[in-house]
Amino acid sequence: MKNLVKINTERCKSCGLCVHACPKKILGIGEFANNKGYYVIEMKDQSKCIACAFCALICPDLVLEVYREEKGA
Amino acid sequence: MKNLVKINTERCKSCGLCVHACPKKILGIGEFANNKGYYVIEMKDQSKCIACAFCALICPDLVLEVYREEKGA
Amino acid sequence: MRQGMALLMKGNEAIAEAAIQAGCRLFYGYPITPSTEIPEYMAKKMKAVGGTYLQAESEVAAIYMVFGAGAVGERVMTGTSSPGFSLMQEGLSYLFAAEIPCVIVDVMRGGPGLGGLGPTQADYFQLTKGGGHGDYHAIVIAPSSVQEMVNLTKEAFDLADYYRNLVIIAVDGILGQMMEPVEFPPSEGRKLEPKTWAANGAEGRPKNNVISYYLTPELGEVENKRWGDKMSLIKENEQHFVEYEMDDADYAFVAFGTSARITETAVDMLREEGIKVGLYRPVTLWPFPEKGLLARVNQIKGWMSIELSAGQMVEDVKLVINGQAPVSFYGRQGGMTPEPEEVVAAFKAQLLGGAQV
Amino acid sequence: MRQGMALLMKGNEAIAEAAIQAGCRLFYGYPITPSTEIPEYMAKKMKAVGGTYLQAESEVAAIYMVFGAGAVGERVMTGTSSPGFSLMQEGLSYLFAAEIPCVIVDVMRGGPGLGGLGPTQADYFQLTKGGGHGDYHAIVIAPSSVQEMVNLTKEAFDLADYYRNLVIIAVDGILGQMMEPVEFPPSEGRKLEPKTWAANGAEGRPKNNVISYYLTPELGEVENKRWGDKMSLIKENEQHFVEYEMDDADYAFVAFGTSARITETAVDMLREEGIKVGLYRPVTLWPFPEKGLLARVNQIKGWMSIELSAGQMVEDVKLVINGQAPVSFYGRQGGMTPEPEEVVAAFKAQLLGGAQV
Amino acid sequence: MKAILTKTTGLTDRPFHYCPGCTHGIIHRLIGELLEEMNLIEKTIGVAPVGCSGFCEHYFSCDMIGAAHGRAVAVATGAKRARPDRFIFTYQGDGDGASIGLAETMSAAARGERITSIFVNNCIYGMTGGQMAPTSLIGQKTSTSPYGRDAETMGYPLDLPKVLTQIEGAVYVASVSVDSPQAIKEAKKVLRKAFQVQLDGLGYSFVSILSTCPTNWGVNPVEALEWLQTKMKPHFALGELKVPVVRGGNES
Amino acid sequence: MKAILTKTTGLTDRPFHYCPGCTHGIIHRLIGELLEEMNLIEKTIGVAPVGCSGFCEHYFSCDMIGAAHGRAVAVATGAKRARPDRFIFTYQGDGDGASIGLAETMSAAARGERITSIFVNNCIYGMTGGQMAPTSLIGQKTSTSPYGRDAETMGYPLDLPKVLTQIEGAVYVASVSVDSPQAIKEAKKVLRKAFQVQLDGLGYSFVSILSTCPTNWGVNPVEALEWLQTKMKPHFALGELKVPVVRGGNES
Amino acid sequence: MSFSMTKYIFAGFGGQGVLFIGKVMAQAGMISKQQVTWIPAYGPEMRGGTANCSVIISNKRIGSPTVAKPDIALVMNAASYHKFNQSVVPGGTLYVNSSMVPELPGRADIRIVRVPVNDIAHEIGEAKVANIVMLGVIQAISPTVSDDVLEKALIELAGKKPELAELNIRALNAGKEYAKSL
Amino acid sequence: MSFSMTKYIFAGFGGQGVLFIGKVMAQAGMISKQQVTWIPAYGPEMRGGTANCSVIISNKRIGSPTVAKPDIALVMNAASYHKFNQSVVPGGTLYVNSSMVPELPGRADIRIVRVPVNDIAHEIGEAKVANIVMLGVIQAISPTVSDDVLEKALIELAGKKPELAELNIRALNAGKEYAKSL
Ligand SMILES: Cc1ncc(C[n+]2csc(CCOP(=O)(O)OP(=O)(O)O)c2C)c(N)n1
Ligand SMILES: Cc1ncc(C[n+]2csc(CCOP(=O)(O)OP(=O)(O)O)c2C)c(N)n1
Ligand code: SF4
Ligand code: SF4
Ligand code: SF4
Ligand code: SF4
Ligand code: SF4
Ligand code: SF4
Ligand SMILES: [Mg+2]
Ligand SMILES: [Mg+2]
Repeated sequence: MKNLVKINTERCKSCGLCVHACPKKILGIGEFANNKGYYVIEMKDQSKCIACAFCALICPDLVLEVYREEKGA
Repeated sequence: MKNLVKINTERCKSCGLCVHACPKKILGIGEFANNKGYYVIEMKDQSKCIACAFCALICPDLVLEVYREEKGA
Repeated sequence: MRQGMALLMKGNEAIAEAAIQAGCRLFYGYPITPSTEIPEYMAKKMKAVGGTYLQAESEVAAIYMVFGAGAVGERVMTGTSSPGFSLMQEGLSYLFAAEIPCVIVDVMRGGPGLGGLGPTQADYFQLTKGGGHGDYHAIVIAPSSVQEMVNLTKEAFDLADYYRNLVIIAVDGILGQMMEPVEFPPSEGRKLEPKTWAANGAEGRPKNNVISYYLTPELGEVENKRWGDKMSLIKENEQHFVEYEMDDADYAFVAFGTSARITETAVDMLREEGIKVGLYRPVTLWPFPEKGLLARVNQIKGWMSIELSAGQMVEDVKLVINGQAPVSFYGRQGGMTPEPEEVVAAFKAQLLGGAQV
Repeated sequence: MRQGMALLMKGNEAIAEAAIQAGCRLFYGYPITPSTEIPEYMAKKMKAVGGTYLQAESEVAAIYMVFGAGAVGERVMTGTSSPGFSLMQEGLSYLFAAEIPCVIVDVMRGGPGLGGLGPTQADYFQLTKGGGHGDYHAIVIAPSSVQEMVNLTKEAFDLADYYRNLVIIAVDGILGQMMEPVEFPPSEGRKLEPKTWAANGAEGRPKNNVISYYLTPELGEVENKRWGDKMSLIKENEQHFVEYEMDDADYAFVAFGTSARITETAVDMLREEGIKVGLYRPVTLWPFPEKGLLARVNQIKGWMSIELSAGQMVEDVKLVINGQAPVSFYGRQGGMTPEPEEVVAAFKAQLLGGAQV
Repeated sequence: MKAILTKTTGLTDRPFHYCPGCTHGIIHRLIGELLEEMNLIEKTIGVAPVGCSGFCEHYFSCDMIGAAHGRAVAVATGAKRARPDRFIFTYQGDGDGASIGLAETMSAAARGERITSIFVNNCIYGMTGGQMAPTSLIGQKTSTSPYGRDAETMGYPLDLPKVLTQIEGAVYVASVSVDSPQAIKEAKKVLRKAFQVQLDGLGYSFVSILSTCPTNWGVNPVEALEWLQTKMKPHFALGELKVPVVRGGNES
Repeated sequence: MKAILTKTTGLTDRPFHYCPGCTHGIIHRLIGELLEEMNLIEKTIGVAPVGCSGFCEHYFSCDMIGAAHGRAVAVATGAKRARPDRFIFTYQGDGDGASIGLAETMSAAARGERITSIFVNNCIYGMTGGQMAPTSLIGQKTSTSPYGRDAETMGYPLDLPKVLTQIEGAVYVASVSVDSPQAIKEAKKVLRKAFQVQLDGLGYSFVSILSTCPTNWGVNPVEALEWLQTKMKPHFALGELKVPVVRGGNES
Repeated sequence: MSFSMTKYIFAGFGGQGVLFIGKVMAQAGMISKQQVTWIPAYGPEMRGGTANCSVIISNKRIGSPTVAKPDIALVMNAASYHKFNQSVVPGGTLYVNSSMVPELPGRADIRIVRVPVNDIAHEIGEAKVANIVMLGVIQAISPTVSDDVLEKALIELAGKKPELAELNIRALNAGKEYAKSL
Repeated sequence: MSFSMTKYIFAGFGGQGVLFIGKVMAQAGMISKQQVTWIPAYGPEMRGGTANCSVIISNKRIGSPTVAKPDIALVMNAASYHKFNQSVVPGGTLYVNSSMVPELPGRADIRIVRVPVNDIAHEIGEAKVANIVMLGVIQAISPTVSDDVLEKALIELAGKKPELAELNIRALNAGKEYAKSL
């Protein structure tokens, strides 16, 4: 299935909690630094995402939004 | 037996707690007022006193001292 | 309350009744002699008008309960006496910075420390120079009779709302405890803006924050300047005083509250001796009524401040007179009050004798 | 502590170290920026010298822990910043009345309210006029460099013991946070009486009570008079100030703490322009050093107070000058500090231009 | 003659200023007797509150410090840390210790301060003329609860000793009363243990004593004893609520 | 696409000022979500403390009042008595609620104030740079316990929720944490109940939330979660410690 | 109308009702359209200590409300006698409760009226109205308000307790009666 | 000896160690018997917010310790660049962390030195010594103290961690090296 994790990079503080929480280990700290100077999170393999929203649940900075593809959409 | 209850009348405030506490009911508020204007406690029958010191225990104002006659004194 | 007809009432009770008539429905306080009749009266009377008396766990809690009620836009009051007032100093500074309207009564007693229960005016500095931290002033009102306690208490709530500033009613223990005949005439009150700033639930409007901090020094300076402008405005508009026998006076006393009452009698006695003396009575301690004093500077040969303290208001008098005439002082402390005869004697010794404090 | 050789130290740490060297073995406090390095230093260093750092549950508790330790006759200190200092006002009044020696540090920050963390001097009134209730004064000391923070902290403990009076060390956030080289020379200290009044256990002597109340107004007046005499004595003996370029000055600034440092540079700049100006720096804020000012009254054509506030000390300057010369003011607020150039400009506009605040 | 009960040297000769029948006086005597019996008079520093007992500096024979209202425990803490070799007690009313001084009491307990607090609970603010206290009973009429304390708006009486048992540093917590000669003897036993706990350096010891206020309860002194027995006792946990796990508690 | 978790309208768009990985942000989100879900945004007045969360006025979409350090509960009390129709919560740190504000917390509980306190316990004073808190653990090194907290001289960590269970007016008392997605879901459930207790007018509701302070604990954000799990959890009573005897508690 | 001002001090120990009779006088003064002030003062004791109040009744504005030199002083116990005996203005009157204050060498320049009010109250059967008895004596000897105004004041202050008012008025009259014997 | 005073501002976001290198400069100034002051300043954020310190090194008594117009400013991130770029005195030098601050139209009246300190630090293998690298560049281009004094300061501040001192000195030299290429 194709789910979506939206990333608001400017709010990311590179804390790594989402990386730690993701059961699929598909999130990682990337190379790109935002204006605050934080190397922001990036999605390594969206296709593996099960939309469990653990990442968004544990993200302290409202960086992540999680969407699941509707059946038969 | 002959016991003694010493009364420091100037400290008495006529509260009546000793009268209430005395098992022998031999204490009472008298006719004489001290300089503070309180009608002070008086011993009505020293001979009945068993020196239990209930009166002195409950007196809030250190008015009373209780002595017991020593055996064979 | 039987409107319109005279009642014999304690000053503290009169303040409480006047507050209720001014629409104050919330009183948070902690008992302390000689102010306790205020909470006691509120505890008795608030129920009938659907108001709330709540006994706080301390004066610190009380002043922050006032903070909360004021922040949501309701009329609220507390009352205390010197030591309790000292505990409220952080709160007063916060109330000013958050621009929360409220009325606080300080029924001054003997200090410093636990002191005694007698009447004093020794909290003057604390009241007028800001007993709390930072650049701020409360509006400070000093009635000198029970009737004035009624009238000025009602005015206090209007002033607080009008300027979004805390107002303190400062009386000594005698005024708080004294009974005098008093009336409660129905009063108009000022035109007031709705409290659109209040944090009372963001129904159909953007959210409101009522806060007392700033995130940078730059913003801090902007805020302080804005507060400074407000204080200047209050200084301009709200200097109040009463003159007694001042028009043809050569010398003048300055006194407030109970010491003004005593001094008034001293003025009568001196006048009987043919000495032209008057009394200048500040009704607002902050803003200190400079204008009225300045208007008399060229007329008055010598000033004398009479206080129930070691001499505190006398500094404000000196600041206004600024060396243009001698300013002397006589006072009693620790709960003692001077007799008119003493005031007369002090006046003769210091001003007629030319001596100066 | 490597005696005799220079160290780079924050002002707050320097105060703490100096206190320990002055024999203070008890520190009770509650953390607050920008004073927190003081408790932190104490927590680290007291252990080694067998002393005690105890974190109180609040500033109210802290000041009364100080009260307890001082009452038993030990050297004790607390440190805080403006909001915390406001919470201590009742305690200060009690400490004065009970005549308990102790040292309190107020590292002033932006007010009123929660305000901000920037440096200010806006607690001046609260510090010097008695932020608490009643007629009292703390001895208030205002260092203007880290080295002075060391020297005056040691002196503070002697003053407190000598007069049985609370002593407050007042600095702004910059002085607390700033690092400068500093030395800790061994110091003599005053001759002090044994504390026979202390409530430390009545072994082989009549009991002692350390209290702050009086049972009647008559006694209250006696006590207040006695305290008044003590304060007069302190006023007589302990006015301290430092002059910079005053001897041939036509105009003079008055400033303390960080604003004095800034003003010193302004003086240099004006002198380069050939304008004869000096700096009068109060080291004691209470007693305010009137004597030194009075000695210059006939010499100085105009005074200007420079403060990190809306203008508070300027009132004390005016009270001394008493109209004999213009007294003006320039200040910044909310955590901002003026640049020397601003001070120069303000001076020219207000005093050379003849304008007056 | 054998002295059964005579005046203790733990108290001065100054007459008490308390109202007739006020049991503050009884509690004073018990403390004075213990100071004498335990040989503590010369090594004790007492801390007085603000309240009716605010002048007790003049009654106890030991050195005394007068605290501000609610701050006795903080003052005692400051003194004890300065002089750990001294025996230090606070004497406080229920308003002093359970309202304005609540944070001080709880925090000192949490720190396990080696001091002893004697908490005199009369369900009222006596000194100031009978206002509601945190301990006032539901329905109790006071000058600031003229229609009776109502739980809905004024909350419930605070049973401070019960709360303190939950705090690790509070090692001895007891609640007694002085409404009869027997109760008075029991109160003295408990006070002795509390003192011993401090002397043994075990932690914070706290004794609550139910006491009367005939004046503000509006009853006579004897009725006041009954009021205490019938109205107060049912609402407060009584007895030794917490004793040290180690030695100290079972001494006497 | 079906939204599984998206930004709530209970929070503004202003980025948080918290340190990377600080769980204050998670707790903010839970509150924001509940305000939205329970339809409370427009009838809520939140009270902010002084502490790291002292600027949260800018994050919640409801009206907010900024209290002084330790006084949030008093401010909330004043506001609630003025506007009983409003939903009022306090957001406080452990220093704010269990040290300087301890008397306010306990007294509001005793009065059964109809307010909800959210107590964020990170065993440290975060805002001021990591000093010891009343909740700091034995042995914990902080800037004012540089050699580790020592029970003998600094006392024991205060478990405030446990103490509050002893107070009649505190009708809902719970202690949760936010160290995992599961825990976060549980925390939200508990917060919802606490809110409901207030809406039902049952009394004071108090929720303690164990939270991290990577910065002052000196560990990275992920290690901080472990620190919370292994070090903090064993020392504090967890779960719903007290629920209303009447309805309100078992709703969700 | 000429300027008239009367200053009172009523003193005794707590519970003797001296503050109350001061209040009655003030109330009566107010009813008769005079200016009045009433100020209480307490000793340090909780109860049984000394208490007193200062009352001024005047037909013009009252400046200083404090009373250092009363025209009329009432002392219900020995302590109060010693405290205020010297302060009465020459030509003034000192009312003394002779049931509690022993005969003492008094001042020649003031009138001293000794009344055994406790005993009189005893006869009435209500010890606690001794203060009202003394008020009656004062009213008989140096009145500042009319008799009916004073009774009106007593009734007003009795509030919703007519039986109390009735008792007080009996005591008042007993006092007036006794005054005749002086 | 002539009067010389150098004013510095070191700015960046928290964690970039700008306060530390300011301290190093102050320490070095003190070691070389100069007057010095060091003042920190923080933004409202808890971490990751901006931080900066003002340092003055002078051979005569320092009056005002505040620095509005630095002779030398160091900016480690874009925010700091925008905050301080304008404040440098004409003729002064602005050191810019080019790893984090994009090339921007700069002032003509000051010297702007751009150094990719993060990348250089990366090469050394310790991201967190980027600040020391920049210190090396400053020392190479506009020294106020001698090289060995600066190293002495670094060693003193490393306290009991020789390995840290060693690392820092490596970073310092890397900075000096890079400066040659400028
Ligand atoms: C800061 C402060 N607030 C209030 C008071 C007034 N006050 C004195 S004692 C007291 C309470 C007395 O009650 P309690 O502590 O129960 O002692 P009790 O008199 O009943 O023995 C109060 C409110 C004060 N002196 N100081
Ligand atoms: C009266 C007062 N005292 C002290 C402070 C300083 N201060 C601000 S927040 C705080 C404690 C912060 O700790 P906590 O309440 O646990 O919140 P956290 O930052 O850990 O979330 C202190 C001591 C203050 N602002 N006001
Ligand atoms: S939703 Fe679940 S699986 Fe997808 S990224 Fe987030 S945590 Fe990983
Ligand atoms: S948890 Fe949030 S802030 Fe932290 S790294 Fe992931 S996205 Fe960024
Ligand atoms: S000792 Fe006992 S018997 Fe004797 S008087 Fe006292 S109470 Fe009565
Ligand atoms: S108990 Fe004491 S004070 Fe009361 S009546 Fe008896 S002796 Fe007098
Ligand atoms: S008021 Fe109550 S507590 Fe106070 S002394 Fe009188 S009876 Fe005792
Ligand atoms: S200091 Fe601690 S509590 Fe504060 S924001 Fe940073 S991590 Fe969070
Ligand atoms: Mg009580
Ligand atoms: Mg915390």
